Amino acid sequence: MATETILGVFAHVDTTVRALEELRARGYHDLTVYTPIPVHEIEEVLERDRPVSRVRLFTLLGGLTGIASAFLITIWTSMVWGQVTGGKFLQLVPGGIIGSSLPPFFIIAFEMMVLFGGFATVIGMVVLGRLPRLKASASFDPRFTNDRFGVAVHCAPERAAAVHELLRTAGAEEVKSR
Amino acid sequence: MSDGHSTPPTFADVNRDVLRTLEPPGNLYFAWMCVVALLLAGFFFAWAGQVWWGMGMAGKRVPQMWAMYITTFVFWIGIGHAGTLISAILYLFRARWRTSIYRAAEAMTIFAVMTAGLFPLIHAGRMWFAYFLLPYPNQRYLWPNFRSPLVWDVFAISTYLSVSTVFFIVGLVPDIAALRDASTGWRRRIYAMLALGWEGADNQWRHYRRAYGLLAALATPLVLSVHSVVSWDFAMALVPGWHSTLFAPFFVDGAIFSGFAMVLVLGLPMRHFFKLHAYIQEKHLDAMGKLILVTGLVLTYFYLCEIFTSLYSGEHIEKASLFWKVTQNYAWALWTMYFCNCVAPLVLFSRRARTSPVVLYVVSILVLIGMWFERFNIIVPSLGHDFYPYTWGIYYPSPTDTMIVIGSFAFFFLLFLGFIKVMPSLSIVEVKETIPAPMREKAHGH
Amino acid sequence: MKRRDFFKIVTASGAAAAAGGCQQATESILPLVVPNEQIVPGVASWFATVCRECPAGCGVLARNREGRIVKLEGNPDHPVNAGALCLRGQAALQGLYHPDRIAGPMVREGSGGFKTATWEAAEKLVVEKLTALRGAGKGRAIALVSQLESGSVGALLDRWGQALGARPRVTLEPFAYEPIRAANRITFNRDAIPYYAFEDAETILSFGADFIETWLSNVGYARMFARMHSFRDGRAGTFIHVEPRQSLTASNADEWVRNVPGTEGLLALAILRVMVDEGMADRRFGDAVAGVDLKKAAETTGVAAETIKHVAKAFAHAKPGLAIGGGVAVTGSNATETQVAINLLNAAAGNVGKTVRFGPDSAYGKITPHAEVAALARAMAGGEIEMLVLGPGVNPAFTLPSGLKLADAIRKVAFVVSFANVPDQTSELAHVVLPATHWLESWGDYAPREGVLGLLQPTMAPIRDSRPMGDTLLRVGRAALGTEEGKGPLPWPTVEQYLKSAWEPLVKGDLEGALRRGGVFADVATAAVTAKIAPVDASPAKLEGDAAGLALLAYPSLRFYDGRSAISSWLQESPDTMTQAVWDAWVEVSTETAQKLGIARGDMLAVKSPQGTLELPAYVSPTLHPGAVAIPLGHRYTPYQQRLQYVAPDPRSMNPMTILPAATDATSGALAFMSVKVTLTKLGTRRPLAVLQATHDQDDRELAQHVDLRAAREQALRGKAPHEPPITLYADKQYPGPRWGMTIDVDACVGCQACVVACQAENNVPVVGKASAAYGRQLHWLRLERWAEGKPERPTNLFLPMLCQHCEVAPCEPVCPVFAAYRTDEGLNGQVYNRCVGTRYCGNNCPYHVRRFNWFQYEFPAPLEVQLNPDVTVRQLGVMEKCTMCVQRIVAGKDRARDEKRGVRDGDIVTACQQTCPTQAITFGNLKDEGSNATKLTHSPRAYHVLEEIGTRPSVTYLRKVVREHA
Amino acid sequence: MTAKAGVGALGVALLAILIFLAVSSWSRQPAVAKPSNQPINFPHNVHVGTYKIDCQYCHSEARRSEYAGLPSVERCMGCHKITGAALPEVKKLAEFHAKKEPIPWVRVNKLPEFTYFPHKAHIRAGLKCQTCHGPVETMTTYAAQTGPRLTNDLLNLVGLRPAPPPLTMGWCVDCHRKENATAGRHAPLDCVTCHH
Repeated sequence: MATETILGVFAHVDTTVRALEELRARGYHDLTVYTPIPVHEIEEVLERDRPVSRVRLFTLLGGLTGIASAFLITIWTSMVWGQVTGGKFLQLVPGGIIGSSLPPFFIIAFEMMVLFGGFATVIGMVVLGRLPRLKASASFDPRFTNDRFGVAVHCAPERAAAVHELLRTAGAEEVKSR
Repeated sequence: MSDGHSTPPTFADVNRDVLRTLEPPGNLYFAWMCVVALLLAGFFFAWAGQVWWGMGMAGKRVPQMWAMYITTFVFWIGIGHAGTLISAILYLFRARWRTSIYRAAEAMTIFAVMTAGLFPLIHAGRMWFAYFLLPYPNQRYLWPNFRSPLVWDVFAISTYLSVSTVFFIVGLVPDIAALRDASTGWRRRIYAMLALGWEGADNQWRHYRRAYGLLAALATPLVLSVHSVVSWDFAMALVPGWHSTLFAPFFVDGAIFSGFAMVLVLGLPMRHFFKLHAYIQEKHLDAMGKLILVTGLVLTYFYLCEIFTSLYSGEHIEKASLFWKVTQNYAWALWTMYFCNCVAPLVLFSRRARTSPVVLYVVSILVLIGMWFERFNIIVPSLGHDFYPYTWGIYYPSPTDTMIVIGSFAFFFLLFLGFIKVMPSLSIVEVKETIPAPMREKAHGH
Repeated sequence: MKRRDFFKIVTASGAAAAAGGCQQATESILPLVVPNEQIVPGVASWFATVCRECPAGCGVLARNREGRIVKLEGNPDHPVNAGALCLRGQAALQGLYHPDRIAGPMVREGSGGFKTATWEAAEKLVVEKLTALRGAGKGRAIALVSQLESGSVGALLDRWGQALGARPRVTLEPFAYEPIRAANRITFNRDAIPYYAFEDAETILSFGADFIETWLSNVGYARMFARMHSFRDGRAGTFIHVEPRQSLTASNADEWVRNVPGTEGLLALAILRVMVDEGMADRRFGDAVAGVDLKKAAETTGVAAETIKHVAKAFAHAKPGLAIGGGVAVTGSNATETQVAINLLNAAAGNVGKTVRFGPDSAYGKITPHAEVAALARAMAGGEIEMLVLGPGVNPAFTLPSGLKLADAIRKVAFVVSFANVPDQTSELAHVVLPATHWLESWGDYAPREGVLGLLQPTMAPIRDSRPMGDTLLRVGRAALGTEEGKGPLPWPTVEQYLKSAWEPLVKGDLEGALRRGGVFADVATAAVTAKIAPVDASPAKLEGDAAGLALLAYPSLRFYDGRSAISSWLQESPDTMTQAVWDAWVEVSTETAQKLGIARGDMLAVKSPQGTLELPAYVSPTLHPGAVAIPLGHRYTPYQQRLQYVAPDPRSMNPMTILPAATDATSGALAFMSVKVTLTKLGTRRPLAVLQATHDQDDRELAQHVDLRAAREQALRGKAPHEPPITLYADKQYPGPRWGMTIDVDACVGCQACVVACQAENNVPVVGKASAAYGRQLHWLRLERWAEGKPERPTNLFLPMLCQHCEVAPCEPVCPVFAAYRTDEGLNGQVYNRCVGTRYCGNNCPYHVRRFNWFQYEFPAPLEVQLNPDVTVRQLGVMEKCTMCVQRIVAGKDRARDEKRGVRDGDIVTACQQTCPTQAITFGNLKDEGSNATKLTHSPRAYHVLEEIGTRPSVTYLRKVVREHA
Repeated sequence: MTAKAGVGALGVALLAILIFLAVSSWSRQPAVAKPSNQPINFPHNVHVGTYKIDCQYCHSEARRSEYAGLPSVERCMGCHKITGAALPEVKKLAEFHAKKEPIPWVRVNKLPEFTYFPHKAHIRAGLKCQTCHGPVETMTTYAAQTGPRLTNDLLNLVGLRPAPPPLTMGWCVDCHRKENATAGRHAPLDCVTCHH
């Protein structure tokens, strides 16, 4: 069914928060809030019924992959053609590994963990944050990256008037339908 | 706004002031660029000569098979530490004063590491085979030697460069979005692309903050690891004066020390020319000053440890090496270092010094000189008087050496000067976070 | 022939040379038209011949690959050197392939320079001149000068001279040891230089005889010296050396006696006096020393009476001993008397016939006396000589004192023919140059001593348009005489035919065998002689010039002999062991003098004698006698003059001959090198010397170690304490096959540098030039260090050949990021050039600093590149290199063993340095084989490792030097 | 949007593969020169294939030397005085022989200068020449078909061309390892055996 988007532009944090509280109270949950900076008060309102961001999962997996691949490559390469350097070597014999000198490989492992972890984190952010978006969303307004706050409410057309009213009373400088 | 001390700036002011830094530069800027470009040309000329005629063009010899290249390499890696330290560690510690400088510091980090990254290539006798160091599958079944500190370097530095870059870019995204919305024409299109369509929607912020935190958490140990690994290039070797367990913390501290000095060397002029006194305030300078002072004192302590251990070791060769450094051909370099790194920072005990840009600037320059000489003193004199008396010798820098070392600074400044004119050298978002958010009822504000 | 390819590539583009190789130029490979039986491409064939770099006449084996000589080695069958070779012999190849070798005949146009000519044209000129002179009956106006040719070649030259009625041939050798001959005439009534049996002597008392550098036969005597002197199962001979300067030989002495220059004779007599007085010698010798008073002698000679006494004891108690004279001791105005005194010492101690053996007399005895050379010089100056023929290797304008005015004299000669094959100071004065073939390209023979005849055969085709001197002389001789081949006094078409016919009686049909052995060798019985005892004039040598001046000691150079070897860049760059200086001459000044005049090393000094001045950089030496200055002979800037390679040529002469007068030894008429006092003045300018060794002080690091003789004896009896295994966290490497190792006996090493040059020749080690060498960029894989211990003015010198130690726990290996340095399965420390990236980390981390880096793309100017060993890669710029323990020889040795279906035996593989070592100080072998010599030596009580405390566990074991109690 | 990302990722992956191929093939030492015209059109297939002449009859150095060697002109003439004397190519040979000139054969196989490859040891181990030099008995003019160049690698990759003996280090090592494992030989794997 068709939904309408009503955008309220605010100049102040407290007014924005008041609007959000109102909306939630009235049972409007399909909201998009635009802020130039992350604002605690606003987040508090929004985070109440949301799970923690899953980015950290990406990070964990990335890190583990890094460690694993590092140990894999270091140990495997010294197996396939292990040259003896400085009396140290890594050799597979029936009895197991002899002459092993593993400590240096931990350094590689650590670096690879950070590398993979880092990249995974960013990928996580991009994917979960629905980035990159190629064209601006309907309700976006350039001022939101400067000094204005925006609340976009997606609701059924028949309730639009009510939302208009609500946002204005909450203190929106300007309210428009998109 | 000439004086930002009276009334705190509003969000709009922040955007305006930061965007102002991106306005077309003046003649001074272009003059600077010309000097830099000239030096850079010399740098590439010297390098080409060295590749064509051989490493002999540089002043290396037996026993100093390493000299000014590795010195400068370590120097730049060190510089590259302050940025990520400020942006990651101080972020985790919620040190709010970092916000005004961290963007410039991060840029500095990346450019410093890029500069440093040139040196292993410049230094290699056959740089056209440098790719042998990468673990790539090849028909020879040959792999790099993962026991070699140089391979650790390859991993540590490439990781450091990529992670810091990622961190940097992530930090930039919302600001670029702001640029996009403030600019027009082709600039706008480019910024739009870089901004990845950032809108500051709640959903974006939510993952953004989390990711940023995690990156900071990853970067923090990385910062400490990288310079430790670099220090192991020396600590893992036998050379008297290198073979020391002290080196990892010693190098990390030195790196932070020199890093902050460089931040000031770059930050103070920016503050002056871009009139950013509202954002880089005296309390910031003061904090930086304190950090330099502390790291400087720690460094002094390490110097003492170094001397003590080699005296206490009872190792004839260790002692001989130490006495030679302190008294013989290279003594001047050693004492320069002691003065710049141990004595000069002491003035920062006074608050007036810490808040006076001029004093800070002078001290920072001295510290940078001192730290370059620290690396020089670790490498050249130690090698010059090591185990085998037959080959003891003195290293004389050749024109090629000098040109390349100077050129590396040109390379760095070229990148940095370019940066400050295309990207916000102050973080718009984080600066806004530090100033009170706009409220209608002031009573109810923070 | 793939190893040849890099010549093209290297010269084309440095970057793409040894390890680039991505580009592929099509190239052609040429098969032989008619297969040559002797030569299989890729397999070395060996030709025996005789080294003619000096009159010692050592046997040589030339290694021929694809028709070119790539390496020289001593001939093991030759009685003189028994397989060893000195550095000059090793470097002969540089003469053979010298870039400045004369390309073909040259004729001087009027007064101007040379222009190339055809052989016919050039020979025609000579023939015309000869016929003209003979026609005018002026045969005596023809003079023929050659180097010492003791065999059939000499006979041929004489015959040529007689046939044309020329003056008797003059053999020109600056170091002729005439006083020894003269003295032997006087004492033993025998005009000869005997064979000195070092090997049988218990004590050697040498008066200035530098037998490790140049004296008579340096390889042979160094070998024998090692046999008598180096420590073997508890026994070791004693060596006492008398010389005002600490020469290399002196530094090998157990006791070095520093005397006032020119007083050796008196010292010898004083020793004899003591022997007589203390009843250690026959009373009859009393009248010989009637006039000698010990106290006075002690004053004049500057040697303490006690020293004289105990030297006398040591010498007299030896059964038998041996006293020898040479070097500066017997080149003064009193040379003959000195040698007579030395003869008397031998007679008194009963050494004659035991260690002094007449019979196998040295070829030096056949050198034309200096009197005749002087006469010839006068004749030339007087215009009596109208045609002068100079054989190859004679360079009188350089090698004789300028006092003789020889250059001017030669200029007076109307027509000078030179057979030089490399331009030198004398050939520059010639009118016709007919380049003779190098001795490696020629037929010939040489008898270094009675009973030993070495045969020379061409080991390769001439690389330049040069012809054997003999052939040319035969041809022009016949033409001048108007006879044709087969008739007349000069019937032989070529010198080859002549020699083969001359050898027939000697080789008795087995020419092949003789050539393969390298000659015809027989033992000659010792002739009995009786000593005539007569008083000897004990007055010190008379020196011209400023009485207040310093005696000038001009001594033959270990590296260049009389200067004929100075054309070799290898020798220019192999350091003089005592000073460790390369590429330059110097004037050695005593510390006292230096302090007086405020001289530091490298300050330019003007050395002034009545004859003229010489400007040289100073080398301040704490050991030199304060009353003397010393300058090595034979230094000249010649390598690659035409290309001005390696060192900026200095117009100033470096040759002390230019300030020597034409002085002679009164009795024998021999040339006197120690004949003048000089004065020093500081010029204020500097010419820093390229000295490779930073310091001679070990700074208590015990790199070169020594042990007292008594202690060594005890240890030898007790045996070595078992070495506890090193502590390690990790398992040790197992060696499936052999494990190679090396031992170097510091006690046997005499510091002659032969190994250094041998290594350079074997392993394609480039020459870097003076500037680079001075800046620690020399590339020698093997270097010879001199470490001085004890009092600076009379130190104990230890010679330490330092090469890659092939450590078991090598510091260089783990730091290499690409496995270019690694440990091989046979215990070598491998270095893979084509994998090397050039981080130079290994070079820093090697505590011995034996790793060498290619700072530039080093050149091998044509045709020197032909000498490069095809089995060894030529390294590209930017790669690390170092001693490989001659891995190419290891590979070859294993290959040979596999052909014979057996394992590698001890002695199958001999490294280049070991092969050439005259004293056999170096032993290479399999350390897993308990029976191998190397392993046995590693168990010796004297065995130690350099810098053992670092824990690198080297595969190279050194044996401590054994020093005598009184040293 | 995600589809686009997928395409991008695929592109990146392909690019990576190409770069890897380029680098790795460039980093190999080309073992083989490009085919070129020989002064005499020598048909190996006739000599080896038809007349079954043993390789070492002509390349007689192979068993005793580092180099396989080329037959001396003398040896060629040994047969060709009579055999096929009328053939144009053989006439060329006769000319060279008459002029006592060597034949300027164009080199085909070439290992880099820093690689020491002794034919002797491999003949002693009973290796067939074809193992490294390919099916010589079928070649009209012996010139290596393919060297390890990028184009060839790609063609081999997609199976358009059978991979020839690449004469690359990895290939040598493979064989040495195989022989040691299966035939119980002691083929050396030490770097310095070939690189010294």
